[in-house]
Amino acid sequence: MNSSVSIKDLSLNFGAVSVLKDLNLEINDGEFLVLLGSSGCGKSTLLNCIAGLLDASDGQIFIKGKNVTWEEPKDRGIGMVFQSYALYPQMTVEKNLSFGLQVAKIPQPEIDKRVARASEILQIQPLLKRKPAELSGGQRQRVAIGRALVRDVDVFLFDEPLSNLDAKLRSELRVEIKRLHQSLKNTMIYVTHDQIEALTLADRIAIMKSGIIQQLADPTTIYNRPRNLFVAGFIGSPSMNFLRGEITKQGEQTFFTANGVNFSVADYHTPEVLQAGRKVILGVRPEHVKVNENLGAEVHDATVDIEEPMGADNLLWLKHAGHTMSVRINGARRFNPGSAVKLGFDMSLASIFDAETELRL
Amino acid sequence: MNSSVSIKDLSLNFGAVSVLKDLNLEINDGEFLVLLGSSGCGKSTLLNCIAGLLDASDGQIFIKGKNVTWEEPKDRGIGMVFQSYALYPQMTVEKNLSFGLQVAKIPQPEIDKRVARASEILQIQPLLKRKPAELSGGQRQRVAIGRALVRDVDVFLFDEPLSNLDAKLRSELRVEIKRLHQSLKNTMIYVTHDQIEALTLADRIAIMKSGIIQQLADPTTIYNRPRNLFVAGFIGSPSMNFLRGEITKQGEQTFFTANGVNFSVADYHTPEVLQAGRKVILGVRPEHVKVNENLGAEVHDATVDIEEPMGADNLLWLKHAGHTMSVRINGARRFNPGSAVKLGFDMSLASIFDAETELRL
Amino acid sequence: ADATDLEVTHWWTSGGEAAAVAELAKAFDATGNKWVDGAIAGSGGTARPIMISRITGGDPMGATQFNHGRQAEELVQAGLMRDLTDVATAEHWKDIIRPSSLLDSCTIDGKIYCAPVNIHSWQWLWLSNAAFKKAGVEVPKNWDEFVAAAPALEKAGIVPLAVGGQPWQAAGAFDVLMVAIAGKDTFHKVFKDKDAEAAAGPEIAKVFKAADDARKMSKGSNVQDWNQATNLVITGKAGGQIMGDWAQGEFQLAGQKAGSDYTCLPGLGVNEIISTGGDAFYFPLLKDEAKSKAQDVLAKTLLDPKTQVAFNLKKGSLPVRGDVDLAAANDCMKKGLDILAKGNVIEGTDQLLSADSQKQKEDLFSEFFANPSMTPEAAQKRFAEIIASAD
Amino acid sequence: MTGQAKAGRPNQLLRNLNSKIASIPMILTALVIFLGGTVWTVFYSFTNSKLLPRLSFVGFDQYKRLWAAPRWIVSIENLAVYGVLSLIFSLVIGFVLAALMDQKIRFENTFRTIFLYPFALSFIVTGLVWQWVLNPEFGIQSVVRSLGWTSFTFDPLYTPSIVIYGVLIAALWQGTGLVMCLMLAGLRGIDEDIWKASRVDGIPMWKTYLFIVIPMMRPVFITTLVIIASGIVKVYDLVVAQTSGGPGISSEVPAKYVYDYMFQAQNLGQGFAASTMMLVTVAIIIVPWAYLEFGGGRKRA
Amino acid sequence: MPDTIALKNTDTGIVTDKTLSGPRGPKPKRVISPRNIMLYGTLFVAAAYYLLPLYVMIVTSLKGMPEIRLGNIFSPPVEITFEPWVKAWATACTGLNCDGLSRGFWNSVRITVPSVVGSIAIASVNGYALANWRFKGSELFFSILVIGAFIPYQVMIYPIVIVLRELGIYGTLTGLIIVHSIFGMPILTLLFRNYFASLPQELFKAARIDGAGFWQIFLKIMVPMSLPIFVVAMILQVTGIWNDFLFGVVFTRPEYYPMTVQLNNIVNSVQGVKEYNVNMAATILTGLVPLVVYFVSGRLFVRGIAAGAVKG
Ligand SMILES: Nc1ncnc2c1ncn2[C@@H]1O[C@H](COP(=O)(O)OP(=O)(O)OP(=O)(O)O)[C@@H](O)[C@H]1O
Ligand SMILES: Nc1ncnc2c1ncn2[C@@H]1O[C@H](COP(=O)(O)OP(=O)(O)OP(=O)(O)O)[C@@H](O)[C@H]1O
Ligand SMILES: [Mg+2]
Ligand SMILES: [Mg+2]
Repeated sequence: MNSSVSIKDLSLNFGAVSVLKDLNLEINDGEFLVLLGSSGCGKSTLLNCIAGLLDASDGQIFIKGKNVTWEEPKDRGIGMVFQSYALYPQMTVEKNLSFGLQVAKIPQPEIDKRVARASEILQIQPLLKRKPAELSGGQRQRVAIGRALVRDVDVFLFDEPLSNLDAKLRSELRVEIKRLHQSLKNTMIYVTHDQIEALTLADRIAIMKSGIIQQLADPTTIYNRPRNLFVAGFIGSPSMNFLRGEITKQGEQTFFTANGVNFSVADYHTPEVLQAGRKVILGVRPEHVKVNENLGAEVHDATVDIEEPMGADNLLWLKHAGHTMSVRINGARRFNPGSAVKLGFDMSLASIFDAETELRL
Repeated sequence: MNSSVSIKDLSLNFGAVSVLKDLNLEINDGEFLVLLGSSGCGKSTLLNCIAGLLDASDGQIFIKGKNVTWEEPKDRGIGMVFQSYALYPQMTVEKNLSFGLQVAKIPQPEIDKRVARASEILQIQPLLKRKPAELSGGQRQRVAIGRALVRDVDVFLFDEPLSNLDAKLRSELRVEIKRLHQSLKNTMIYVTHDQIEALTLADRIAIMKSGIIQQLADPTTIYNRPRNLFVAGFIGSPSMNFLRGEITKQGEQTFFTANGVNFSVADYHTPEVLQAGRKVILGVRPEHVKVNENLGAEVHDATVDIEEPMGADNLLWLKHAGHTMSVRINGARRFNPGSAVKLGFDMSLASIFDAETELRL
Repeated sequence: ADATDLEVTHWWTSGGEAAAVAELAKAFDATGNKWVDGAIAGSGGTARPIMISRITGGDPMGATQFNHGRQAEELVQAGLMRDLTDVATAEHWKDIIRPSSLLDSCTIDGKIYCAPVNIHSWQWLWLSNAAFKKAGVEVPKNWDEFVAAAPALEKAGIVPLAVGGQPWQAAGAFDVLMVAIAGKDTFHKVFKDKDAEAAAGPEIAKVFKAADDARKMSKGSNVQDWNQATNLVITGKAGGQIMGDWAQGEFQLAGQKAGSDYTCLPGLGVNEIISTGGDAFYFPLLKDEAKSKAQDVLAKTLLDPKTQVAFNLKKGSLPVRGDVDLAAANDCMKKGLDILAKGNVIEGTDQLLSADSQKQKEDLFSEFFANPSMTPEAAQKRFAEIIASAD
Repeated sequence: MTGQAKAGRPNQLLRNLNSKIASIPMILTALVIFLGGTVWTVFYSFTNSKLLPRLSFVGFDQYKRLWAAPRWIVSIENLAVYGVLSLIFSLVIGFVLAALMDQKIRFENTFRTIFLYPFALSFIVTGLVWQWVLNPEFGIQSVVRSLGWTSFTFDPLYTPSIVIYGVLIAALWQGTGLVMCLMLAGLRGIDEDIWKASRVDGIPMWKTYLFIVIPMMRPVFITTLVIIASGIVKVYDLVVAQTSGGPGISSEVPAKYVYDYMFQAQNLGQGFAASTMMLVTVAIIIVPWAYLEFGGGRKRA
Repeated sequence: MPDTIALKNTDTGIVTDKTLSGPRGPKPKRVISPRNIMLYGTLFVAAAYYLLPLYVMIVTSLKGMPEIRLGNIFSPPVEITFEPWVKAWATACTGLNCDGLSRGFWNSVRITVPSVVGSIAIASVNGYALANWRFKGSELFFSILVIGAFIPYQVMIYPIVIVLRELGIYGTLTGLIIVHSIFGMPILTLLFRNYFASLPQELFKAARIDGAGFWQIFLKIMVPMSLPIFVVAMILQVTGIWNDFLFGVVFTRPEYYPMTVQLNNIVNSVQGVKEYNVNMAATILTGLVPLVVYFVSGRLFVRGIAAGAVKG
């Protein structure tokens, strides 16, 4: 696959504040790339640089092989969808869709064709004569996507398009965007801080922190093999459980020891890197902790601190050897706070990080 | 248990608009009651009536057995926490906590004691000298809770206290509120439109729609035995799958038939109410649909439309007999869009609603 | 000739003044041109800045009123004003204008830049006969008698001396007192030679004493404009007013007769000397040929004997030419003409002092008249300072 | 690679060209009129220009004379008294009215219009009207006297020591409506929840205003302050129309001094010196403020 | 449809048999409570203070001169006469011109309309450029401009006379319009800048991606969204320019003198006694246009102020 958007050594400063630092990123043709990171990490800034709405301080941006670093936004072959929809409030939906095309002096029949196509894809034909104020949030966002659609561009940029919608609508539109990508096969760059969106939509996820990409990989890898402690903690809800301890050897067996409790790490996917004496952090996802059932060889004692039933799932907060540990179990299984339970860990799915570099071992 | 807050025939109109209609509600001492409903259904209005911030148009409100319908908010023995925190921005955290007490002319040693206790419980001692602008969202909300705490009241009212926080903080503070309730054992009334919050926090949930309580029950009941179609659709994410059809009898067996496909309803928990010919709606939660595994007796064919991996879970959108159906499976099990699968339904956990009254049968 | 519109700006807007201007306009229109009236109300203080801005801003009017004296000096020096020497020579202004100091004020570097239209004298005390009758005292014949009669007037609820709030009224009244009490020579020493020592001297101290009396007598005037003050005299609410001869127009307009209804005392009845300030018209330099010609016509018209008579009768001032017949003039005007003929004249302070010094003087006297706690001595000290730095 | 990018970098002057072109009127106004005019004024304040500006320098003579002139001192004192009082009263009255209007009252529109309409009138009109109302012969004083209280005296415009308060009454009449509007807008911008929180806490209304709401309205107060302050420095028409600076010189203000000396006294140099002093005053007030608002603000944000 | 009656019985728990005694429904509110007396009392007193001068003006303008001289200014007219109004409008004299305010009215219209349009056009574009298209130095020029708002007009007259003279437009209507635009610029630019900055930035970004340029975004996107602030600007400028006296008299020639100059002339041309009734009528007539503008669009004014001035 050839690259559709390619960013080379991009830096951006606001005055003395450096927001993006020597950032490199290659996005393949037709790929759905999600930029994920907490608030203020520079996601929007990066997207705005790609769109040409911010001038890079240094570095280059190529779209479809063309250096567009100094091009105007309209000449970059991009369409953009914003969190606040950014529909022109005084124009009808139809006018919103066609405004950019009219500015570009595209002949009217062509405009009509494109508007018709976009509104069909997004099923907004009945809304064409309305103004944005007369639309619901979901409809507005659909129109906003339509406005990017009619531009007939190679690359779509989304800046948290679903953040302003309520949970229900969000999950509905998420599916629609996914479907849209499957049918259009355009390159899409999608900014969010919602990990569910990232995991469900992305071909690849770029996790950012303070303007630096921490890991760039497909969702499964990110979830199961986080490159460092930050990524591991950022992805997954509730967060991965972290235990600080060290590697010990007792005879042949290697253990992870924390607060005097030993955990066998024989099942860890790369046990060979675990030298004794190394200070490490063990990370276990809540769904990889077993309670009372399928416990495996090693069993630990714990008490239930809090129970959070969430319908399909049930979340337990357990007290175990001085830690609090979250565990996700089936929603049908219920425990009372204070009851004693047995724990088992699925060490083959756990992650172990160096305590110093915080990189995964 | 005696009732802590009791609302009788409460009505409230804004001019000609009737927001609450003859509402009755008994809240037990020490209970955590969540008011859940979509935006604009009257949750905040109800809470404000209880707090005395709005004058009821009709009806009565009792708190701790005392008729407080005409009392001032401060005399009702309530504390309230707001979505926007509503901290006094020019005062330090300490001052925010103590201002109300000072105005009430409570002696300084007592004030100090209460502030110390509240800030210990909420772990905001290090923040006492800061101003709200210097706090993060989560810290602000903690201070807001503290302000209710120092009032030493019987009933806490929360109006979407976590809506302004990001997902991660939200789940953290949720646990803290739960813990707070477990240790204080006060009566708490909590407004939200986030069902996860409702399910995890509540002793009982009151689901509201247009000013009317649709169902008042504990979370498990609400989730598994929704009283009507609205409640069923409102709770659960993704939503319950609904199939519109009718009850048919073929010989001895009773079926639910939709689009010409028969589903056996022998396992339904009250099969006796299902008379043939009745128009009904079948509701099945995504996690109660089985794919390829544990299928049970009845097997249907379907194709995968979209896959949404969410880490721990994997969400499939299947096309099946003209419907789209969402299914939740383990995150480790992956399917490619377009692949054919086999479906089974766990009818014992399904809900069937009358198509006309929309009530559960 | 072709009719040319000529815009003339002035600040003559009170009743008598407006009637007088109408005469000028009528005369000018009779020459086939058209007088476009640009009256700006609110005395010279308001109007002059506007006129000057327009001249310096490059959008000059056809002609404009100034008090003759030094107000337009710099405009002339900057080459913005039209040289009228040719008209003046052709019309023999040198021979007919009397007193000659009027034309001297228009002359800068030997060229004539303005056309004087009237002589205004400041040195008049106007008395309401009715007021004195009401107070039961004789109508005074001089300042001292007037001061003596003040308590009686006050007792009858009459303000003895009407002084309006505009600063120039207070300053003018002082100058009048100075001529009357200290005499012509002291007046010249102070204002012409700018002799600060004289200004601080005992002669002037007497004047300040008198001004102090005037101040006390003026308490309760509570009016702003000079003609409102005059009106107080006309209606008998005030005993008298120190004001220039233009006040006469107001009496006339009110239908009052000199002698029977009101009494005028030139030089306050003490020292029958009058000043010869007045108004003059200046003509900004225009590019338009036709307008320049019309300016010449206007200048000529203004000094035309017929115009002079008609205008000055209405205005209550004296004509600038000695060769006109003023049979229609009333008592007071005749008194003025007499004094003029005797040559008991001085120059007006406008001619002697720069506008700047005048303004400082106005500030001083308006404060003095409004603020009873300011002693005459303190005021005299400041007066001397102003004279010392005057130009 | 980087070099190539640099080469492709378009001329910085041409970037944003339309914006620059559109801003030409503003730039010209700022530079030529405000900056140029100011510099020109300061420059000529060191000359003895009379009717026309001319370049004959006299050093600080004009300033010496200015500060020796009783009228200038009175003007400055008046401005200080008028300025401080009108700031305080505008803010207090404006805020109180806005707070009253914010109580969900009936006839809000009517009251607002009543309070605001004087703002539509010019200072000239305001001055005239209040001159009439305050005239002792037929205004308030005479009316009260005719009611039987014959010793009643209320003639601020004819009493030098209090004339500036007479001007103040008129100025407040004209300007507080706008302040009220600004304050009302600010009050409406306060989060509803703050009010609820303070009611739940049992904080009395006036304490809520004093300790919570007013501190929250800082930005509104600053905007209002700028608007009022810029009006105060410029006060001229009102005084001219109402008192002409009288009685005597007791209600003179600096702007009038400038005007009178520049145009009536034909002493531009003196007028320019007075202008310069006014500009310096403005700078002393405004520069620290601008620094706090803009300079410090960046860091805060 | 859910059945409400059924809900009450089954779901909301058993209603305890407490009799519905004690307070019920809305708390009774006394109309004459101390709070209301204070509130409306203060408001009415304030309203009286604000209305008094208007009342005096109207009443006096309807009286004849003799009545004014005798009675006090607050007593209602015994005999209503419209003579003063007619005189103020049509026949009052200034110097030789006896056509009252009528001539000034049309001049005011001729001055106000283009000046308002011009100053708002310039200031709105400036505000837009400052909010959305900043360039190096734009904030500096803006700061100078804002500080300029504090400079007394008198200080600037002379420099402006010189500038206009050099441009050769002194005394023309164009010159006056420019002067009004200059002095309206600081406060209007501030208002517009704040307002445009408060509009969502994303809208502007979306338009740029759509390929709209500086002017297209301004005219097609921004302006249609900005009614409240344009109303505020319009009100401020109409009142400011209509009420202006100084510029109208200094920078124009008499044939363009606005109504305020005529008003000044009428009020200051005292013929014997002051004709208070004519003066009052003239005053009201002069203030009528801005007053009408206020009464018509006062509500938008408050909204616009909230949008443009308060958000800093
Ligand atoms: N115009 C600006 N001037 C100065 N700093 C800015 C500016 N815009 C953004 N920043 C800073 O740059 C950083 C990155 O901002 P950016 O908007 O890209 O974050 P983000 O990742 O999109 O966050 P969010 O999820 O909240 O949208 C932030 O720390 C922000 O404070
Ligand atoms: N002051 C008011 N005047 C008129 N109608 C109002 C007022 N306050 C609320 N409403 C209406 O009452 C209804 C209920 O409002 P309420 O704020 O209680 O909803 P809510 O359930 O809290 O919604 P949300 O989740 O958005 O906070 C809404 O339809 C709203 O429009
Ligand atoms: Mg962002
Ligand atoms: Mg709410």
